[in-house]
Amino acid sequence: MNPADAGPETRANVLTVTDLQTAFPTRRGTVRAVDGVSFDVREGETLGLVGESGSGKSVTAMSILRLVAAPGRIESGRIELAGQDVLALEGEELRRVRGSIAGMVFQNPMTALNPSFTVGWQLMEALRAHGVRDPEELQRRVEQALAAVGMPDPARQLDTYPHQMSGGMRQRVVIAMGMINEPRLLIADEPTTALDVTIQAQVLNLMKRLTREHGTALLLITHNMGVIARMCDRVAVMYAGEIVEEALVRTLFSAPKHPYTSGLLRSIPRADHGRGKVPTMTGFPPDMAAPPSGCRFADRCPYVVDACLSDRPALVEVESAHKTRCLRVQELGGSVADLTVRGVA
Amino acid sequence: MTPDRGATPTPLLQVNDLVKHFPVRGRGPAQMLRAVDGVSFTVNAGETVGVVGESGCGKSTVARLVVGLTKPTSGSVLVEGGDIWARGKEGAERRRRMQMVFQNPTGSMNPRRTVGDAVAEPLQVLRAPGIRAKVEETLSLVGLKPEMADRMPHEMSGGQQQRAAIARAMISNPALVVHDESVASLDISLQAQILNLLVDLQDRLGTAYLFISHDLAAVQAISHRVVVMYLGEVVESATAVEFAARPLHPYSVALRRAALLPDPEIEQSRVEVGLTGDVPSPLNPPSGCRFRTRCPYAEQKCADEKPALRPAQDGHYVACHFAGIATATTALEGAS
Amino acid sequence: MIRPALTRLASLFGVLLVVSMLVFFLGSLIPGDLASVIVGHEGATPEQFERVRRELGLDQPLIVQYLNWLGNAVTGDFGTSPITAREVSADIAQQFPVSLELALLCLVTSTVIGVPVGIKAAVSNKGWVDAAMRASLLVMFSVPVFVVGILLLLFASAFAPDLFNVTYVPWQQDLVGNLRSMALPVATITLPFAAMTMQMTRSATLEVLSDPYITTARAVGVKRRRVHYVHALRNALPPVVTFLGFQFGVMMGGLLVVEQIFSLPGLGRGMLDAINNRDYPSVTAITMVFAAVFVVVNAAIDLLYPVLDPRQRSR
Amino acid sequence: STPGSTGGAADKTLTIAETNPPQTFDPIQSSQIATMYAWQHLYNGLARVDAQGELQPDLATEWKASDDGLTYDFTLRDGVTFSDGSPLTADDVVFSFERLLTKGLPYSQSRFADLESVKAVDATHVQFKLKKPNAGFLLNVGSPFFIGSAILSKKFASSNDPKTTVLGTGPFKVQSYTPNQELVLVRNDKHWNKDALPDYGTLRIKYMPDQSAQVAALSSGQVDLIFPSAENAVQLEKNAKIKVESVKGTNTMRLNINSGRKPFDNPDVRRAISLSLDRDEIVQGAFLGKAEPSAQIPPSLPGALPLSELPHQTRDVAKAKELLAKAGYANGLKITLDHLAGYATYLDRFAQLVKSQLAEAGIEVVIEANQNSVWLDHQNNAKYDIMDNVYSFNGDPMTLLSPRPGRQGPTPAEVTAAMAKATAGSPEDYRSNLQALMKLENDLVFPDIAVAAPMSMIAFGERVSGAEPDPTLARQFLADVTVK
Amino acid sequence: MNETPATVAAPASQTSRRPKLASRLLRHKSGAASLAVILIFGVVAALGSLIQPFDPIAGNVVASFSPPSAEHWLGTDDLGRDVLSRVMDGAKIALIVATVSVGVAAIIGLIIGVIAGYAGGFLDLLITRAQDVLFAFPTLLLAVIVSAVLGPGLINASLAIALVYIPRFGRIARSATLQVKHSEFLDAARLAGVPVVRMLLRHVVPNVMPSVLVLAALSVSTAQLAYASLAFLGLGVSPPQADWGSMLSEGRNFVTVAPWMVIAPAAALVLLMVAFNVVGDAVRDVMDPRGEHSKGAPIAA
Ligand SMILES: Nc1ncnc2c1ncn2[C@@H]1O[C@H](COP(=O)(O)OP(=O)(O)OP(=O)(O)O)[C@@H](O)[C@H]1O
Ligand SMILES: Nc1ncnc2c1ncn2[C@@H]1O[C@H](COP(=O)(O)OP(=O)(O)OP(=O)(O)O)[C@@H](O)[C@H]1O
Ligand SMILES: [Mg+2]
Ligand SMILES: [Mg+2]
Repeated sequence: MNPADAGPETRANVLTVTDLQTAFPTRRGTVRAVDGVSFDVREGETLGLVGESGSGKSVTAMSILRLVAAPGRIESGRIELAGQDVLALEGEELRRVRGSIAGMVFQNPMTALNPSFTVGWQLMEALRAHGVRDPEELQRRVEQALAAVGMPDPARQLDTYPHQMSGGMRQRVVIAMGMINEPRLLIADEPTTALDVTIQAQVLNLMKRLTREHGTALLLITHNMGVIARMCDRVAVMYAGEIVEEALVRTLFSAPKHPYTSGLLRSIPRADHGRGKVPTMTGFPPDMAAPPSGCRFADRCPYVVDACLSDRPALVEVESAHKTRCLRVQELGGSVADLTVRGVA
Repeated sequence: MTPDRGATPTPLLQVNDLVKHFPVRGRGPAQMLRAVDGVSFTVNAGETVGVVGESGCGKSTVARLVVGLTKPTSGSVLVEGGDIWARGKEGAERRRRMQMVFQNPTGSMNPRRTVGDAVAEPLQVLRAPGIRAKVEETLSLVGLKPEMADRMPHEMSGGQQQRAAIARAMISNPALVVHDESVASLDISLQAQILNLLVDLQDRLGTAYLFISHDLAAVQAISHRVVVMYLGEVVESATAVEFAARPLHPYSVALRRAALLPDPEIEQSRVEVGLTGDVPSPLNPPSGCRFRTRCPYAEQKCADEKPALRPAQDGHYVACHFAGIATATTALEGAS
Repeated sequence: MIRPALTRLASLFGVLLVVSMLVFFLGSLIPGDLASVIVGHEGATPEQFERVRRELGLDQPLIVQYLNWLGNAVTGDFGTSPITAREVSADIAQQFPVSLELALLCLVTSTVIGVPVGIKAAVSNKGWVDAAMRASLLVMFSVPVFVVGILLLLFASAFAPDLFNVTYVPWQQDLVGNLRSMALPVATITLPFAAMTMQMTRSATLEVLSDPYITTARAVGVKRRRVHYVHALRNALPPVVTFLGFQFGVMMGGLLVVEQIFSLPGLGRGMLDAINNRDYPSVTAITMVFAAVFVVVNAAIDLLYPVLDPRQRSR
Repeated sequence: STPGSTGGAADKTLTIAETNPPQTFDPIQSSQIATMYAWQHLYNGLARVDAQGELQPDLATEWKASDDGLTYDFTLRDGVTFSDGSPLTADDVVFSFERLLTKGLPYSQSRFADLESVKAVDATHVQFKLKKPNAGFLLNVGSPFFIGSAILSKKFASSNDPKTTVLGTGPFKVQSYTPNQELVLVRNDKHWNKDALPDYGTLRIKYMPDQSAQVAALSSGQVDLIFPSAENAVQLEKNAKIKVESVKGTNTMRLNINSGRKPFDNPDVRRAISLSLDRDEIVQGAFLGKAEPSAQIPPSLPGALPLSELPHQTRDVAKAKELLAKAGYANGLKITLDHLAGYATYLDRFAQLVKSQLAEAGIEVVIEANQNSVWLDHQNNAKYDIMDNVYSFNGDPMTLLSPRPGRQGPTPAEVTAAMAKATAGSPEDYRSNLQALMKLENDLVFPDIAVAAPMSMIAFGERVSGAEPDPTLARQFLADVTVK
Repeated sequence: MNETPATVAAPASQTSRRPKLASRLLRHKSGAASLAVILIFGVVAALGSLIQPFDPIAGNVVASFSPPSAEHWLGTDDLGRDVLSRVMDGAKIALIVATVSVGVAAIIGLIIGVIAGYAGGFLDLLITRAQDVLFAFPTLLLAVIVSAVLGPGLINASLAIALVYIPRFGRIARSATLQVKHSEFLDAARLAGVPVVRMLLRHVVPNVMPSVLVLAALSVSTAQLAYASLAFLGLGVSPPQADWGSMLSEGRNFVTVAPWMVIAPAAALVLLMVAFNVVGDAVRDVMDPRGEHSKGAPIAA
């Protein structure tokens, strides 16, 4: 039976992240880029991760495969990937997890590929890392993977170097590399940013097929709300190193409970906005080296009260499958979506 | 072609039949990669022209040609009627009036110099006074804290780098800024902020933009006119309003159709649409209409005869033998 | 395709030609006189001097001497040494293989040691083993070769007299004997050269290690070693290879001290003798050999560049 | 040595190390002593001067000078053959000397400057004619280094280049030569004197430019015998397995003075320099004690005079200062020492000692270290103040006393006269005439200041016995060495 | 409803400007320590005879080869001179050789290498070939010729070494330049209208410096040895003043009799050379944009 057919509740968790903290020591002090993040992704499910630029989405993604570069460190928390405690894995065990249990697609296709090797070699390398040796099989699977991401003339591309490709083509190669070992979890960090919409559609379809047919779990990081809308089952919203809201995708779009989420959704450009008239939030996220002690969104929040400045809200489940991190969530009622936001007429 | 010639006698930027071929050496004999193959358009002062198109269709190459980072194989780029490759000071002066925000923010910052230095660079060259203050002001404009000036590029997230790059391009009040996917890596709230900012600056300073993006929504949120490219050629050119209402080229329609809406209700029930077929290689583009290999409406004529870019309506140009055969409405019907 | 190769070839010969002119005209600036060397350190009348100079052709204008030399050189005739009366080319034919073998062996051993240690030093920010390895290589590097060489000789003669051979044995004659005669010289210079290679590799590797594609490789589960030795090294190679190339050049020309200490009849010693005796035909010819080696190695590196860095291929 | 009639076992090899390889095998084409070491194994002369300065028969069994001292008749030894078996004839001798007179280097020719002609009287008799009498003529014929006096085969040398190929009458013949590397000699079993043949079959000479490497080679047993420097001798003396033998040597270390330059044209300045030198300290410092103070004719040679009898050979700084003041240099003097760099470590130390010793007399010395070719150039063109130099003994002691015209100032008339007297005088008076010349030169401090005579040393391992170094540093003794 | 962020007030600044290279270097532990070592040698060289216990060139042959003692801390040499004083005296030569030869070569090499790499075309060809000629010349011969032309002496010998070393720096600088030549940040600077000279100084040179620095640090050592061999040929300082290389080549003849004659100068040489190399590495590290924690892999933004 196809795992995707099972109800969401009965599906097993592929990834469980509990209270993850990742920090970077810097001259200015320790930057807690990820500060107590918990979420899970189930088989065949797509979890979207959205949020402010710099809110820690990429670092979260990197932490899952323990790819955070020194001096960055995972300070605490627990990452369980297909039943394995990732933070307890050592050397070879960890390596085997990478790519085969969880694949990764990086944000920046221009630099994510090695300029000295052909695309074909690099894709084969990903297979070789997990024991595929037969040259014919390598060739076949790489061509398959490239074809799957809509690469024109896959056989020819094998001998192409990354610099000879356009950004979109490179991005597809990167995606192919993340998926080539048929991982149970695919972490995609803005996989379609460099693609035009027609290719984006192909890539998204491909990923969707993966989750449906192979039960691959997908952690999708993107800024594109359209992509979220199309792809995700659930969405987690990050702000300043924390998850501030987590809900089923429809709920999130129709009834966001956190003021940040609501502000974010309203910033989506729409035809009726007119040139240069997109509503936006004021202000900027806090300095992560010295985050405020209270709610981190407090200084930008239209609903801020004194308590917000001193008490740090917890992520609470306000409705079934809907968590939010706001002190005033009960008080503000069901949704903040229609409320007037400070500064926006 | 110069759609707006009547409005302004000399447009700010005039691109005439621009061609850029790259020789590529692979196995076998050397081949020519036709990255840009006869592109013409104009940008008026204070105007935003959006460029959309397939990835790899030559948008970035056009951008580099426009700002004078790459020399064209043939064709010309004129600023206020003067060639940017004119000899001596003249050409240099013309090139200086244009700035660019690169597609890849990480690569466009010197890893060994602070962000502030990078942003200040265009001013330092002009030896303008009060550079530091201006840098901090510009950084705040794009939503970066002034202290960020002292950071190294690698200490910032992709979005932060992108904003710094925008600040650098804007700081010397250029006449034209080419944005190559300049908001792609920003979250939407920032994107909106930046887009608003760009419009605001344009209103105040009269800066013109060549805005390259995959994001149709963003393009429409900022552009006056839109140019659609496919495989090194312009296939459609229209005002933004017109383009939003009635894209005429089948490829433009496909683009519109593939654009995702921020609405799970619609999107999750959307049948899988999008173009089929492979993107042809610019090394060996198809005969006739280059889009025909993926066009659902292609006929024999499309293979035999190359459609010229011709006016369909006032200010709306399209290169298709059967312009208007596909419409956005049919596309949307298909989507729902 | 053919044109660049031809211009390349032409410029190589250009370099050789300029070198030959320089050595001829600058060489004459060195104080000291071949005639004096031949005459020796006891009385000679001016007439006798003149005779010697005339016999050597030293009385002709330099330009004539040069053109004569050039005319002969293009036919492969580099003349005979006025000191030994031996054919210069025969001497070089004897010396060249010695220097070449020494340089090749050293290049191989120092690379085999230097590159891995350099990578190791670049990838691990802790670990006293690496620190100790680096430190000891640096220390070895700073002790002059003639001290290390002599200490090795003394130790070997006291404790392992069978492990080395004090005189050179050509490998065609006796491979084992040859290796025994090369063991100590190679050991002496391997470490200092390895130290240089290590430093260059470390620096080049550090430059690429922070590139995102390294993360990509790790993310798909490529083994750590393979990431370092294949993915990173490959990108760090261009500067390292350039460096090794000129290292090789330096070795061909600069192993004089080692050749002296270990009595290896190589080019370095030939050059020293030739300079000391103002044996101009030999000086010129050996210089041309160095220059040719250099030029060839250089061309090889240039050809290697596009192989190493695909980005340099299509431009 | 006790070789049988056919010599000892032919399969035995003696391996020695030399520092410098020979430049050429042609015995009239080099002035380099290291080159002559190679000749010594391969050639013979008509006669040979022994360690006592006495002339001994070699290829000639007897000789006779005419009364006017202008004609010398030599009788060749019977049964002498070259190493290829061809017999030695008077023609070969004539050929050899005529070749010297036409093709020899000035260095070799000048030894026979007075030789007018050579002719073969018959197959075994040769007659030399001189332009004027020369009491040193026979001694030059007997040069142990064969400077111009080696006998070549006419037939061979006319059709081969003796610079690179050899045919001689010596105890060895060349088997192979690899330049800069190794000279392999084998016993010449056709040699006329079986007693002079070694008891081993092969002599392998390795050219090892580094002295320390020679020590290592010797201690590891890869080389049987070396000629150690003083510092190596000091080190090797501590090694129980190595024997170091030394004898007083005939080489002399000197300072040449360019009397053609001011202020060295003034004998008082020259005297002051000589008086400032502390020869004992130099022996200790430069030679680590392995030398002795010496005048031009070293104490090891007959005819040497005790230094106490010679003027200006004993240090007297006060007197030196006085002489300087007299010459007008009361406030001191600054001179340059043209130092021959890279020749020997003792010479390097010597230069530094000269500097510090002269400083005490108020003479500031700047050491200019020069390579051989530059140093020679300065010397040949008299472009120096003072220079260090080493002289070797070549049979005729006159060479140790001769001024070198063109390389220094004019020769004082009294010196010229004393030289003429010695040359023209009878061979019997030669020695005492030379002594007078030496006294005169020491008084004038001209043409040079002799300082010390280093010892001749050898060091050998356990395989070697019966090795005794030659005072002249000649290598012929190697044929007498026994190898285990 | 138009709300641009133009009015954001800057929050109180809590970061100073990026600290200068020097101060970052001083915070680099091993870098600072090595800098101190070099400094000490510098002081010893500068004070010269003021702090040398004995006259480095005058000795007493009677007292030769005395082992280290309370009087002669590092013993005496073959001519009875105080080894410690001689080692101290040699520091000056070592430092001059290091700074003059490597300094001149690195600066000239950097300049011509960067120009060649950046300019490309004919200029590149010309510079590269000229360097090739220099490079193709045997080191020894070149140095001998230069010293012969300039005359012997410390500075001239150092300049001769500098000439020999120029091409290596030139090559390294050129190849590093080629690597950054096509980067987008140069494009960005070009767009900003940065004049060529400034572009080279601000953008290219800083990215070329790391390799040049490492090579420079290494060359400091080889320059010492090169100088020793020139000194051996009589082209260096006039004896009996001695550089460490010459002391070593003298001392090695006595290594079994008076090992201190080798150990003392060797230790000084090693100490100084290692210090130079560690400082070179440290400068490289602190110049690394990835900051103090330079080593290791990337951050993905
Ligand atoms: N090596 C580092 N040193 C210091 N700070 C770092 C480092 N890496 C990341 N950070 C900080 O951590 C925070 C999170 O960065 P991250 O890359 O995860 O953001 P993001 O959510 O992916 O943003 P974007 O959408 O722009 O990609 C940022 O504030 C960034 O400045
Ligand atoms: N320097 C170059 N050498 C060879 N080919 C090149 C070069 N630069 C670009 N190309 C090729 O030219 C074509 C157009 O590239 P360009 O980067 O302009 O595309 P793009 O429209 O910007 O794509 P994307 O949206 O993916 O960034 C591509 O096929 C690309 O591979
Ligand atoms: Mg990110
Ligand atoms: Mg692009």
